[in-house]
Order: sequence, then structure tokens, then C-alpha cells
Amino acid sequence: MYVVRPVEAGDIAALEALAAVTMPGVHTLPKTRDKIEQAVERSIASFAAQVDIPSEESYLFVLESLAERKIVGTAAIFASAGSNGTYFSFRNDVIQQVSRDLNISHSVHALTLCSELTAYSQLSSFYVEEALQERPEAALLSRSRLLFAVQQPQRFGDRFFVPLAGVTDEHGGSPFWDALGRKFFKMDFLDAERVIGGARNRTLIVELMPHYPVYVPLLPGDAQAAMGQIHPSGELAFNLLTEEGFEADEYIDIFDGGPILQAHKHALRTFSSSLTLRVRTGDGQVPEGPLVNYAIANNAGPAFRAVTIASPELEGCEAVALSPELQDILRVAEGDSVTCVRV
Amino acid sequence: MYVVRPVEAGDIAALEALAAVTMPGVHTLPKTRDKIEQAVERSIASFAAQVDIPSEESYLFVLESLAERKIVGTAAIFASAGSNGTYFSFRNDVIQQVSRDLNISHSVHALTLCSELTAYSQLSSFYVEEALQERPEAALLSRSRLLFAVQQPQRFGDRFFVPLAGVTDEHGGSPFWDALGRKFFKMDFLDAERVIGGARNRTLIVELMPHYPVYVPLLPGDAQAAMGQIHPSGELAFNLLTEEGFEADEYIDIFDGGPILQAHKHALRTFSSSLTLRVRTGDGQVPEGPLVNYAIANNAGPAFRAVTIASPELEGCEAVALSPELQDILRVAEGDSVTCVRV
Amino acid sequence: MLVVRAINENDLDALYSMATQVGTGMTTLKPDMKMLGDRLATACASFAETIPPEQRDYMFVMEDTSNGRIAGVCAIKGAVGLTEPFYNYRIGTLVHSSRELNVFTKMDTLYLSNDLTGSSELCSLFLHPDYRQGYNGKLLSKSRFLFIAQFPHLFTQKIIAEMRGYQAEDGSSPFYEGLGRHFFKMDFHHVDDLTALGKKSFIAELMPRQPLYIDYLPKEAQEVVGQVHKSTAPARRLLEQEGLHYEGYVDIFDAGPVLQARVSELRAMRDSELAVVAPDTDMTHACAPAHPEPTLVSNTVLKDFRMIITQATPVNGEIDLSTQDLQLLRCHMGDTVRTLPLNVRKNNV
Amino acid sequence: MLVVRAINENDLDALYSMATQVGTGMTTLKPDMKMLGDRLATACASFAETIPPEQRDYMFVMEDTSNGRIAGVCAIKGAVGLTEPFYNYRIGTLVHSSRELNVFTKMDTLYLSNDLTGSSELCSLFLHPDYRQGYNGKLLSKSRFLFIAQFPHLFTQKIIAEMRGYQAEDGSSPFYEGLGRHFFKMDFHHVDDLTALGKKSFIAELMPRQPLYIDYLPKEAQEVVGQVHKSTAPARRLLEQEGLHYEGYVDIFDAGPVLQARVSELRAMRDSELAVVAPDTDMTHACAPAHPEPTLVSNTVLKDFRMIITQATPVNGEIDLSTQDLQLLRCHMGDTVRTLPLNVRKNNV
Repeated sequence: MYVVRPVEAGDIAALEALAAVTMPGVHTLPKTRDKIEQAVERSIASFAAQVDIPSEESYLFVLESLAERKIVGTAAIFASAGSNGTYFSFRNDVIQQVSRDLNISHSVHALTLCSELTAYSQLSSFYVEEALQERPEAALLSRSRLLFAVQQPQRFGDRFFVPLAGVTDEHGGSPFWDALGRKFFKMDFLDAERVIGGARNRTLIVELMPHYPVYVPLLPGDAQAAMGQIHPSGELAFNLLTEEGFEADEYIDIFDGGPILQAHKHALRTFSSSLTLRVRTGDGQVPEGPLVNYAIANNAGPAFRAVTIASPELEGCEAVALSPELQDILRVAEGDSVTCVRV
Repeated sequence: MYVVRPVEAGDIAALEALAAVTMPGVHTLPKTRDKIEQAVERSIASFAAQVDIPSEESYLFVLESLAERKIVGTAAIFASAGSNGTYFSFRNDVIQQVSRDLNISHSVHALTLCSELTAYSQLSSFYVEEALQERPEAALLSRSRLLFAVQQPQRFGDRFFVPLAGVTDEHGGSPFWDALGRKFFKMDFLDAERVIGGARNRTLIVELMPHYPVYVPLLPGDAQAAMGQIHPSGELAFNLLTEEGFEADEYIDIFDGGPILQAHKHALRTFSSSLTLRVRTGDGQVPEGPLVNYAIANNAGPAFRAVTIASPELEGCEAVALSPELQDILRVAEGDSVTCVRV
Repeated sequence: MLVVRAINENDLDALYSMATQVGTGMTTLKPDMKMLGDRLATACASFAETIPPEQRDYMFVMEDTSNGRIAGVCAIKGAVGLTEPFYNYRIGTLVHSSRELNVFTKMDTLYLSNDLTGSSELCSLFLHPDYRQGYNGKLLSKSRFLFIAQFPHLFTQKIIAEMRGYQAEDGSSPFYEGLGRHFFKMDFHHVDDLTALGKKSFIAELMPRQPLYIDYLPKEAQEVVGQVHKSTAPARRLLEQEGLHYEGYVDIFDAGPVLQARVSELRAMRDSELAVVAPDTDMTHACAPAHPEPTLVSNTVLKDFRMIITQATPVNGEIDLSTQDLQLLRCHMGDTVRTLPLNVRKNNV
Repeated sequence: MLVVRAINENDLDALYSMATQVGTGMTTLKPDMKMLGDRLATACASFAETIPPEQRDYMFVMEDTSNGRIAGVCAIKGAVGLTEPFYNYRIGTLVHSSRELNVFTKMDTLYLSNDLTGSSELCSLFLHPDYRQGYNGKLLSKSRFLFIAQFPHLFTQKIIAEMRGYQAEDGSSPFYEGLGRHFFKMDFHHVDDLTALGKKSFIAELMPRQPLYIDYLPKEAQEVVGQVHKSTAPARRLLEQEGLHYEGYVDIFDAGPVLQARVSELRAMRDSELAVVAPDTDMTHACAPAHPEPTLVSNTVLKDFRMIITQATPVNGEIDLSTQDLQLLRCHMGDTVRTLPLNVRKNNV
């Protein structure tokens, strides 16, 4: 059995061990003990805080294997991407060029530095152990952040985005960076990421990055090919998020050209089709008929818990049957309400 | 009793009479007999056409008073706004300005000429007689276009927009135009609208309008005040559309600065909460309990019909009770399916 | 003998016959009787001052008086870009710097501009191959500066000259391949033919309008910005000696440089002098330089402006011209002429 | 007697005392011992050529040798914008035209640019009020051109001079009120004080970066683009006579014009001459002009460059300077000096 819950102070050592094995990348967990401690403290404070307007809160969830008492995954959500500045990205623009004499018109693809994602809530730090990647727990972990947002909308923006790492070569070089960022930063991709700490909301971005649109046809072929392409390590996240309703066409990362998935909450399945149901105690029998996987979360704020169950279709039902064991894990009792969504 | 239906050739004279009384404006009905005939023919052809990809189709609906046998309203929807070119609008952009030395950052509002609405479907030509503006039939008329789109999604884009006329003074002058378009077109607002025929997809827009962002703080106060403001005649449409889920913040008209409401279909109530129910024959009795207004449409393509009824809550029901008279009007029989949405 | 003179109504046939020999290099002198006739009419109206200065097109022909042939042609357009937009790329500089990272990046940037709108343009220079010798080319090209020095009030704006841009051995343009090609999807020669019709505005309509860092272009395209076609290098040097400069404007199509000058900085404005035609005296003879340099001389009549090269040198405001020279200029003793040393004096500093 | 000379280590106190009298108009000469000391050190290193040309700051003082007072100061910066971005607005032209509507609109446009990066700058001109008479102002300002003419290899780029922009009677700047104000939300004097610290890059950081049509600005702001402050008009005329021109670059803050020139187009480059100091002879006397004009004369020594005004006139490569002049220049008979007529010769055309 696996459960998703907010990170706790006791998880720090486990996260440190996890950070050592996760791939080097910019949108994953912090790497050093100090940074991990900070992230955990910030998350605990965020869950505990009274929030009216989303600000600097950052919520970190872990996926725990109850059998092994072991942390096997992480996922985070920032209340507001630009709480420490302005979150910069490239917007995919289409510029119309029309020639009356030649009676032709072209659409030209251009990248414009923009700050539109600043007030969005940002999903990040998604990681699950290899062995679980094909299982519903991966989806549960990714979606728990949104279940929490459904329950506590005042803590988040109306829109969400997720930057996914772009493609790099075996030496850590990025063809997109080489064609663009390098010309302005005068340094290697990994050096730039180190110097900026993976952030996209620093003053030096305004100072160095181009203010005029970048015409895509002028980029070298390998840089164009890298636009919107994900690093292989991000495929699972990409698939889970596009199923959820996230769209990938509008923004890309200013450094490596990786895709930035985004959506209005109305377009997300967790928001549009989650159900609030009463808990009733199941009889422990496997129900008849076809079963589907659901993510079920309690509505307990800082004591948030979510699990997956296989259940008959819940649409149109008033209650969901949970075994006493699951009720324990979710910290709910008969009659309590839980939030359910198919995974 | 009122019904919404596709326009027919026999409506031309009535539409001509109607056009004479509607206010002069750019997003309403065509004014001349010729233009009206063209619009009607185009609509009839569009309803009749087999469509795989939205293109030049334009669907014109009328609201008919069955008692008076009279047309009392119109509403249209274009399959693709830019089917004859590129639909231009101003996008509301926010440009970040950061000064490290002064440790301040500003957000500056700028208007950028863009063509993002080109592939959207466009609602237009909404008009209902004064006497009906407070009644559910007004909402029925506006929404019928979307009910049709719910039934025939292949005929429309994934996103919709509606330009609403902006504010003008008593002489037909537009403060927004005077601050912007006039500098490039060198003519009065109404002259420009006449010359361009209300269109926003003409080559001359690229030729004359500014290609660089317009910094809003540099516009005169009255032009700034006019941005996103609707002409009083558009208030009803504005209210109906924002209730529907349209949002007004992202785009404005390049000529008069009027708001352009837009939404992804997922965000529209007609799409997210319309129900497909079976028809059953009602007993003619007023049902018990609280009643709410529903728009009910058949699913008959070119023979589309929609009416409003007062009914108990239909959510969770399998069927809707309709009197034989209503079934006649809707051209449905018991067991047929209809599309229902609260208005 | 060669004289450069204002074109007139009788020159059309000779002009056409020369246009047939120009080849594809020059867009403004095509063997098209209608086009040439229109242009000639405009030129005649220009010298007659019956059209406003900005519409004028002062066209000059070099006539071989020995056989009546037209040996060359050149022109000055009163103003460019007033009926159809005149586009260039202007090269500017943008600096991106971050003290935090200690990065300071200076980048050249292309701006699509109409800055040269209203400038007068030196254009349509063509010398028949039979006459490409001696000082003929200089006479033909520089005669225009003498005209400007004589009638500076007709030229209130900048003077510009567009130079043909660099082309590779195979006739392709690295700048076009690196930039325009991506926005046209036509090959260079097709676009070249289109521009030959004299309409370049469509290029601008399809070119990127937002400023572009030159660094985005391939190396080969970057290298030829502001470089002239091999065959144009001598013409460029000649204009630079007369006071024109490359100031960072280039053709949007092949990145050939635009040379430009304020009227007041032209050598002809500083160094040309008026002189009265008078017979040589002992005194002037004594003061004349030992090694006379060839001198451009013109009359001072707008409608029938005529220029020659002479070996006579003006001394103290007088010049002794031969009878032949006077005939070519249609001048007489006592008339005032304008003189300019053909070659640039070396600075004595 | 007044001499303009390269500043040296002993001038700090006198420089400070003069800086206290400059007032708020000049941003680069503040009575700050540390700042002035640093600047002096840079200037000394510049004349000693111990720092690279682009870091140099050639500072000159006008010394009253009768009392040892410093009467004025001026400078030439080797290059601007190489450590901190140097911003201007450049005025360009964009044409919007539609044949269908028969509309042709030519609009002036402001481009935020770093185009002048690397230019040498004439700056820090200040003449003590006690000395504002006769030719003193001209001597002080023009001495820099003589220096450039003597050492042109030190100045490979453009020469520029920023002119103070127009201000209304109440000291406000219509350009700032019409543009910068909307992006700063600070009043003019507060921003003025900030720029007085010599850091203007923050202005650019907050100013609109995309090109702006001047037509968007209020009429009063449009009218003062490129206009100088009333008190700066004479300085502008003086620089224009020396060959600098307004080429459409203005200050991003008050729209004051930047005057600029290529080194080669400076009057001093054309008209200054070397002359050997030699006693007057009958011959030179005979050839001398009847009404001698004041002449700028300098020695030719970089480290101790010195300039004066004299009534002597160079004739045929020789000049007869008085003993006093020679003392001021630290020159002797037989030395070579550089001369330049103080005033511009009227064109004889």
C-alpha cells in the first residue's frame, strides 16, 4: 500500500538519499542537505499557514510505501511561480507577414520573452522510483497536488504550469542553449544553470536575455528540433500531465527550450471531474462489475492523505466504500467527505 | 412561445427591417439587402454543408416569436474567424522592467498586434428586441450557437471569441481610435470602419497598424479608459457571455479598444454542463418544487431548434418532460435525445 | 569628345539602344520603351522645374560628340520612398550586461527601417563597355556632384547611393540565404527578378520586422553585411572619395551597403569653385600649378547642364578654356563656370 | 595669461575648489575628493599612456598663470559604454502605407540603442564665471579638437558630445514628463539626482525597450526632442562649427541631442597645420594676412600638452610666437607646434 502525504521533518534523510540517485536536472529536488531542509521547512510552514492569496508557499508531497516505510517519490507545487520575482519563459508566437503584391501570406514562428506565467501556480520536483512508474501510484502522486488544490483553491492560482527538462546531449550540452542563451550569457549550459540555480525569475534574465522576438526559422536545425522536446526522464510526467489536461504548445523554457505545460484549472480533469463523496465502510468483498482506479484524498489540510483504490464507477454515487484499513490510512471515518478522481 | 432556428430564405425581408432599427455598429447584422441576402445564403449553405475542418462557414440563427410569427432577434457564429485572412486584435501584454540598482520592478501594460484569434470560432451579430432583453429568451438565443457547437464540434474551433463594440461619443468618435488608429489611418473612426467593412482580417491592417507594442501608459487618459469598455448596447451580450464563462481580459479590438471575450470550450458552461437527455411526454401539469430555466435544443443539424422551458433540476435525470406542443416546436418525439443547459 | 549633359526629349532612341546592353545588374534601366519614355519625361520636367523637387529625377547622358552616340548614363533622384516605402536594414548596437555574472555582451542588431525616406539618390550609373577607359568613368559619376554643388538648394536632404551587395562565385547571396530565404521560400534569382521590377517593398512586408541580432545569422551571412559586390568595389571607393560614407545602412535583400552624405560634407561642396572664362594672361600663367591636374568643368545652366573634363586649371577665379571645351559646354568668354579638381587632393597634414 | 594644459597630480586641490562652484548642472564634476582623485589618477595615467586607449580620460585644465588658479576644465573620454551600457534614443523613420486606402504615413520612431558604445566623448566642460569673457570659452572647448588633430590615432571611433536637453522655466523636462515619468513614478529632480551619480543604465532598464512612435508622446514632449537647454545653445553652435552634427541620437532622459562626428570630418583635422616656431622674416611678414585672426596653438607633446590663443599667424609652415607664448607652451624656437584658426573660415563659395 502506498500513500501520498505532505513531507515531514523526519523525511529529510530519506530525501537526501533520494536526491543522490535522481538525475541531474533543474526542475527536480534540491540536491544538498541544506537546501532540502529549507524546502521541507518551507513546505511544513506552507501547509500550516492561513492563506488568502497565493504567495511564497511551496507544498512538497511524498509518496510513501507503507509496507517498506520508505519514501519512493516526491512532487511539489508552488503557490505562485513568480513570488520571488518574475517567472520568464518564451511564448510561442505566430507573426503574420502579408504581401499584397505577391498575394501571399506567411505565418512566422517567433519566441517572445514573456512573464505571463508569473502568477501561475507551478508544479515541480516530480519523481517516482523506477519500479513504480507504470503503476497508478505514479498518477496518484502527480495528481495529489491538484486534489489538494481542488480542496484549497484559495492557496493557488487559476492557472497551473509545469516546466519539463529539455533535451541535452551526453555532455550536458543543450542545442537550444547553444543557439540562444549562450550568445548572451557567454557560458556553457550547465554553468549557466548552476549560476542561476535553475531559477527563471532572476533580474539577470532581464539583463541578458533578448528583448526582441527570436525568429525560429533563423535558429539552427538542432535548436529548432529541441524546442518543446522533453528530456527522456520527463516522459512519465509529460504523459501524466497531458492526460490530466495540460497543454504543451504555448510556452517553452528560455534556457533549454523544454516544454512548459500549462492549463487553466477548468481544463484539468482533477478540477472538472473530481467528486466529493461520503465515506462508507466497505464489506471487504471485491465489488462486482468492472473496476477502475481512483485517487481518493481526505480533506484534512496539513494532514492531507491520498491513496488509490480500484472501485466500480463512482459517477452518480453519493458515497465511496473504503475498507477500515484505508480509512485509517486516509484518517477518515464513515460519513466524512473525500475527494475522488479517476486516475 | 419563442424558438431559435437557423435563418431561412424567407427571413430576408424581416432581417432587412430589423437592420434598419439596430444601432450602427460593426459587429451587428449586415445593413444592406445585398449583404443580408449573402449572409442568409451563406448560413443556409453552411448548415447544409458536410464539414470536417472549420473553414468559411457562418451560421446565422434567428429568434422567432411563434405567437406573432415575427423575428425578434439574431445571433451568428463563424466557424473560423480568419478564414478570409488573419484576424487581428491587440493582446494585453505585461512587460517586466527591472532595475537592479534601484531594486524596483515595474509591470508595464502594452498592447501587441497579434493574430492569435485567427483559428478561433467567432460569435457575432447578437441582437434581441428591447422588450425581450430581460427574459430567458435572450440567453437562449446567445447560447443556442454554443448548443449547436456542442452537438457539432467538428464544425468549430476549440476556442471561441466575441468582439463587443467599444465606447464611442455622441458623434461616433472613438477616443481609443483617436489615440491610435487615427495616427496611422489618417481618418475618422467611422470612415475607417466603413472603408474596412468592420473586418479585422484585411491586408491593410498589417500595412497600417503598428507592429511594435503600444505602451498603454503613453496613451491619453480617455483612450486608456476606453480600453476594454463596452458600448452600452453591448451590455446584455457581455453579461450573458461572462456568465457563460467567457473572459474579457486578454484581447481588445484594434480599432475601438472594445473588449474581446474569449474562452476555451472547456471553460464554457454550455460545454461543461450541458446534458443529453431523452424526451418524455410531460403531463402538462406544472411540476412540483423549485423550477429553473433550461435551454433545450434538438440535435437535428440544419433543422436545429431550441426553446426555453422552466423545469425542475435536470442534473442526474435521464429524461426531460416536454409537452407535445414543445415536442412539435423542437421537432422531436418521445425517446429522441435533446441537449439541455441551464440558462 | 565626351560631354555629360542633362538628358532631353531627343535621347529616347539612343537611351533605349543603350538599355539593351546594360544586362541584368541594373534594376532601373531596363530596355522597355514605355518605362524609359516615362522616365525621360520625368527627367525633362525635372530640368525644366515643372514638377516639385521631391518628384524629380535628374538624368544625365554622356554623349560622344564625334558620333552622336550615348556612351553612358547616370541620374540623381530627388527623393526616394515618398510614393512607395523605401526600406533598409540599419545596423545598431545593443549591449546586454550583468554585473552579477560579470558578463558584457555587445551585439550588432538589424533594424528594418525607412530612415532614408526623402533622401536624394545617386543611381542608374552605366557606362558602355566601349568607353570604359581613361577618366570616362570618373567624369560620368562625379559630374553629379558638380551638379549638386551648383544647385544645392535642390538637395536639402541626405544624398545616398545603394551599392550592390556581395555575391558568391555562383551568383548566390550569402545574406539572402541566411535571412531572406527563410521568409520567402523562393530562390535568390527569382527574388532578384522581382526586385528588378523596382518594387522592393514586398521584401520588407515578408521580412522580419522586429529587430534581429546579427549573431542569429550564419557566419557566412554575418561576414557579408555591408560588403559590396566584387565588381562594385571601384564605384564604392570613388563615392567615398567624394565624401559619402557607409553609416550602417544595408540593403534588406543582399546586405549591400548604402553610402550616404549630408550635402555639405561632399567634397564638391567644399572644393568646387566658380570661375569666369577668360584668356590666359602672364600673371595667371605664372601662378598656375606646374603639373596641372584634370578638372571637371560645368556650365551653370540648370536646363542644359553640361560637364566636361579639361586640362585647364582655374587660377584666381579665372579659367582659360579651349574653343572646343566652350562648345561642349555651350559657354562663351566671360561666362561663369563651376570647376572641381577631378581627383581628390591628398591631405597635406 | 591663460593656458589650457593636460591635468597633473598637483591639480587636485584646485580642481576640488573649482568643483564646489560648478552647481548641479554637471553630473561628472562633483565636489567629492575621492571621485575627483580617482578621476585625476585616470587622467594622469591617460596622458602617460599607461592604461589602454579605451579606458583613458584626457582631462585638461585652463590655468591662469598670473595667479595659479584653475579657471576651467574640460575632458575627452577615450570610450563610453564599455563598462556600463551607454544608452540613447535614436530617432528613426517608419512608413506605414496602404495603396488600397491611399494612405502614406511617415512616422518618427524612438529606438532605445547602445549604438554609440565605444565612442570618444567630449565632456566635463566648465569655465569659472570669473573667466567667462573674450575667447576664453572658445579656447577651452576647442583646445580638445587640437589635441585630437595632433593625436588622431588615439581616437579611432566617433567623437560625441551629449548636450543638456530642453527644460521649461520651472526646471521640468517636457520629454521626461511625457515619457520617462510614466515608467518611473518619480519626479524629474529625483531622477536627475540619481543620474547625477553618473549611472544612467537604470533609466534604460525601466524605459520602454520596444520602439516607440514619437507621435504617441504629448505635443510638448514631441517638440523638444533634440532641443538643447537654453543655456547650452552657444556650446552646441560651437561644436557644430567644429564639425559635429546632430544625427538623431538623444538622451533617454531629457531628449537633449547628442552631437557626433567621425574624427576625419572635424574641422581641426582638415584645417589645423603643423608649423615650426621661427622668427618673423620680411617674406613671411609680406605674405601674412592683413587682418590676423586669433589662432589656437599647441605643443605636440602628449604628456604635457599645452594650448594657447595667439595673434600670430602661421605662414608657409612657420610661425613667430612671442617669448611669453613659448613659455606657456614650454616650446622653443625650432620646435614644431600645431595651429588652428580659432574661428571657422567662411566658405568662399
